[in-house]
Amino acid sequence: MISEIDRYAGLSSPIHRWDPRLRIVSILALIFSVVLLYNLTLVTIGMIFSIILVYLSKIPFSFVLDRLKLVFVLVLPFFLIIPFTTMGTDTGVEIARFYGITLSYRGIEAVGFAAMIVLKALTSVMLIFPMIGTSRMDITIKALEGLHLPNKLVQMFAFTYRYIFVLDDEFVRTERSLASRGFKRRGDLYTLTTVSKAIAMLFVKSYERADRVFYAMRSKGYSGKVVTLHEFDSGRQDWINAIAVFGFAVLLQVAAMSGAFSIYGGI
Amino acid sequence: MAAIRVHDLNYTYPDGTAALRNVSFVIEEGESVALVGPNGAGKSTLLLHLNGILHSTESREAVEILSETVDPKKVHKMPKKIGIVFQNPDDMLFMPLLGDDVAFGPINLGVAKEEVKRRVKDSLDLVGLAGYEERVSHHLSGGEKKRAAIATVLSMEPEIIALDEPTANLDPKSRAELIDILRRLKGAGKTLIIITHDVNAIPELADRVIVLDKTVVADGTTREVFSDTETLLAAGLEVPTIMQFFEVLQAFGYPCDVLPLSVEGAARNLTQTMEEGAGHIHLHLHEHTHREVNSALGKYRHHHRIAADSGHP
Amino acid sequence: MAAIRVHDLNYTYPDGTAALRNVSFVIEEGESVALVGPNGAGKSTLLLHLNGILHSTESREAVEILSETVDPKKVHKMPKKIGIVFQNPDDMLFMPLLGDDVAFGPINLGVAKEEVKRRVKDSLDLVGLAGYEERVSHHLSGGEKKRAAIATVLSMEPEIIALDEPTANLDPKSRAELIDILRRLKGAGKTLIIITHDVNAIPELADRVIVLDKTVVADGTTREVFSDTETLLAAGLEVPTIMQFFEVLQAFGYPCDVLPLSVEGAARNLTQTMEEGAGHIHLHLHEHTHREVNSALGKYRHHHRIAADSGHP
Amino acid sequence: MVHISDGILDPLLWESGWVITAIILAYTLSKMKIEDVPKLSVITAAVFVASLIHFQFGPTSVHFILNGFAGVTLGLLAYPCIFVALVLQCFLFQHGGVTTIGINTINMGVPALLAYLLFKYGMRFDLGIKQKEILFGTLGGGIAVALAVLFLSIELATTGEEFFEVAIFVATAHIPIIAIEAIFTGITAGFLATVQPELLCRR
Ligand SMILES: Nc1ncnc2c1ncn2[C@@H]1O[C@H](COP(=O)(O)OP(=O)(O)OP(=O)(O)O)[C@@H](O)[C@H]1O
Ligand SMILES: Nc1ncnc2c1ncn2[C@@H]1O[C@H](COP(=O)(O)OP(=O)(O)OP(=O)(O)O)[C@@H](O)[C@H]1O
Ligand SMILES: [Mg+2]
Ligand SMILES: [Mg+2]
Repeated sequence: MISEIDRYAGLSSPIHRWDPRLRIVSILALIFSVVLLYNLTLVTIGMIFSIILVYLSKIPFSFVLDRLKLVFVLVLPFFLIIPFTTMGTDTGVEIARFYGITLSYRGIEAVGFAAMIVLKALTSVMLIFPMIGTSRMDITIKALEGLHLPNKLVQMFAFTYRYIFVLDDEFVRTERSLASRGFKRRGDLYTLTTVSKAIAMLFVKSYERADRVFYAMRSKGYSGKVVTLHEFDSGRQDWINAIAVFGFAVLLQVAAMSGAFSIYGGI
Repeated sequence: MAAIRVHDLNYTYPDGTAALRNVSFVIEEGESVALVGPNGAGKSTLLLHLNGILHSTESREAVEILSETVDPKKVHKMPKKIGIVFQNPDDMLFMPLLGDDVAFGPINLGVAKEEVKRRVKDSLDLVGLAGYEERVSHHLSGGEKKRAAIATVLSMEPEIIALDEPTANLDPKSRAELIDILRRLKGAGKTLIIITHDVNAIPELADRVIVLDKTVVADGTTREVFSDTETLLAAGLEVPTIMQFFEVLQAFGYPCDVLPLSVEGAARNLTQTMEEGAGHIHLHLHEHTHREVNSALGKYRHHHRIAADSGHP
Repeated sequence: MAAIRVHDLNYTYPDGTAALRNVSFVIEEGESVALVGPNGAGKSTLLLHLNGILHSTESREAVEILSETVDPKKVHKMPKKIGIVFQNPDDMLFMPLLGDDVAFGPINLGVAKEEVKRRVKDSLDLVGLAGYEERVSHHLSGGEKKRAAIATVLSMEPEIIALDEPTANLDPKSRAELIDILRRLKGAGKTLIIITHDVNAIPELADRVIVLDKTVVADGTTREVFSDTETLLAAGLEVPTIMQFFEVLQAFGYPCDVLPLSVEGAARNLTQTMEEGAGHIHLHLHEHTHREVNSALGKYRHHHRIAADSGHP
Repeated sequence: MVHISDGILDPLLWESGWVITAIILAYTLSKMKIEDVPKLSVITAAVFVASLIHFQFGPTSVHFILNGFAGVTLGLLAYPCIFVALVLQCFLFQHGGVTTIGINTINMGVPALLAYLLFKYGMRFDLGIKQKEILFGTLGGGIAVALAVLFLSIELATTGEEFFEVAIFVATAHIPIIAIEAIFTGITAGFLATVQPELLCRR
């Protein structure tokens, strides 16, 4: 079962009340801004700002941390590998050498660099929660339409999102039927063949379902454009929020360019 | 005016399966018709022809809805006239929120915003889902999804409503509620065409039955069609349980020419027979009773003797 | 020996839906049991506990199959004991050819090749699909798919077979054939547990009925459970049509304590009553008949009066 | 693993990733008919769901990538589908990064398009064997993942010398996945050829 990013969309907070269109644009700007930074101090400041945003959104930190675990696992290798590896040995202390790979320690600079990468990855993912997690996914997708993304693309987001859950259920049922007929996943070719066929069948069924869905849409008057009743309106508070967050994103860039907060030159 | 006129409709799927052959019938406005037939008889295929989703060059002008030939290029203009409820509600609920799904049809028809809102509310009320506008459809129960799918069609306020197996997979109570909804629509003057395998529901739902088995093999009032047991059995169908039982009663000497189809009909039938027969009915065993009972039972050979069930301790 | 023993089973879905609460029952070997309940009652959820696919830490030892506690880590070892037929046959058919699908279970169980072939043939024969080995399962008709799904379970030759709504979406003939298959399995000594909304099929299929509505609300012989109308109605269920009708007959003065459940049962009930009553039965209108008939009809309030159907011209 | 997280790549790389993806998206979307939207969406959802399946093969746990499969079944339209799937994966599951969606789409989508071309033209050869779908499915599936990994490794390696070892590590770690995807795509292509041939893209 797929767990949902918008589990806490029903809460009430300043972030929840913020017009989704402005919220998405502003926080997206912040994400890009943080990722563009190459300065540990600024990245840390960005991270603190993000934590504040998550706090304001009232989304439980336990939920956010749970989701961050995966990101952490993915970027951790960089943290471990970067400080110890290099092509030459001129910048670090050689520790070991095996299979032609040199393990060397390059000192505090490299640790700082690795930490910065990890922090950036975590910050940008953390910002997804106040950005997307504070309104129901369908409203978010409608907001994309409000932001004038191509209609075809917005519709694909909407339908894909809807059918992910339907098909996930379907696959769970297939897996159960496999298990109840004595199938157990092992690391062998038979398992791969069987799972492949089950997935292929999922595709065949999806394909036919798509036909029926399209028939249903057509018979409800669909002629190429999905329109809904939902309306967005942005008031003064929405713009104030947007200016605050967007402004902060710009400020980070200005600070980076001015060279302030620079601890070690090159990086 | 004829609501639906199908004349010599043929359809073969691209893979060569001949699904419909020379299908012809006319349904008048305000009629409610049950469409029955074995699995694979082409019932769902026929339904998809009614608004032009499926069509073939060989049967270009075969379908007329409200006296106008169905044009496959104008499927999206049809919902004002005919609304189709598909068998699987998951295929019909494709929007994020139930309210959007119900609003989808009217918005496409260009209905004004306030009116759309009214219709959404009314349709959901009618199917017993008042206040479900903000629900996410993939979290509804089976019975709720089924009713939601009907609401998405009702909101377009079509003259004709066609439903594909509306009672399948429902528990008896939800089934009864759904039958109730359909009866209310019928009462409101809608033309209904209902595909179903549920013969016991037909007397409650339809005045007329069309039996399809690639082509139309029987067409008449509910009573007429259910009297023609041979055709029904040949098409793999059955008559309602009560009717089967009254054939048994006849073998015991119950005097009736026309068999009732439902429990209510049976109660009225008994009362009338008694009133005509001086207040009482006499059932008895005679020489041929046993043979006749067995022949009545054997007719619906689908059924089998159950040793344990005679209702006697 | 008990085939299935469920003791104080509780289950809550990860999203917080409490599906089962304190479910307990015992099914002996060779019994055939119908499991009924409204939509969302947890029937399918219960089924998935029987071989350990679903399980929860709070109910670690709640399910015993053939006197052995079900271990969720050994789901793949269970099919020898219990085979589960899912509601939707599409979930069970995922190989290109039907023969592969039917062979899938036995192969996983490590059955020898020749024996697998024999079992595939036998299972397909039993469900009336002899010679379908080389057919593409995906292209079968609805009724055929349903039978194919049963064959895929039969080939594992389990002691216990559990089926989720086996008659849904079938035409009356296929439904009768399926009931026949199930009766044959029952005859062969298999323990059956059948989820169904089809109350008219229950008397033919099951000796015993368990009513589930998150917890077990009734459990007894088919007759006992169907006699407790209040519990049934509270759970959104119904009694078989014939039984409803015999209550009406009682109001007309038909003497019987125990109501029959099926047409065959009714025929035998009539014969016996007559034999006991000197060859005839006398039905009559009396002072209270009208009220009693209406009360009998009203009991199953799901149903509604149909003006057109009295069976009189 | 084939998704790159935020903050690793050189900004120039992911910025140009967005530009190139925007161009290919614009082109492929223009080739897409509005009627195709429901069908493509449902298949995208299926790719999405299938790619969540974790699979233990030998000592490694991997999940399907399916870009070759998308190419073989969807043709040119695999590109927007992969884009949509990656965006949803990022926002729903935090797989991959936000800023890197553009370049990740290139890494997955361009090999998908190549797999499609390989399959399409491959099927035109008369090789005198029965199930050509299996052969070209296997090739397409394997090559698509291999290319995706190659792109990824090159990007990592050119970002900075710090990443050179990481790139080698990533590339090696993906070798079993390439094999698995190849087998998977071959089997499914053969399956579809018998069960639903119109799902294979030969246009
Ligand atoms: N997309 C399709 N391609 C090819 N053949 C099809 C397709 N859809 C249906 N058929 C075939 O056409 C015939 C009629 O199918 P249809 O779905 O109309 O039957 P039905 O009467 O609705 O049956 P059921 O009661 O099982 O729903 C069947 O033989 C079926 O296998
Ligand atoms: N995967 C799931 N996650 C969360 N809730 C679920 C899930 N599956 C079922 N449920 C809920 O658990 C309850 C029991 O569901 P179940 O499918 O067992 O009912 P059922 O008795 O089989 O109903 P039906 O007659 O409609 O098939 C329902 O309220 C249902 O919504
Ligand atoms: Mg049908
Ligand atoms: Mg169920």
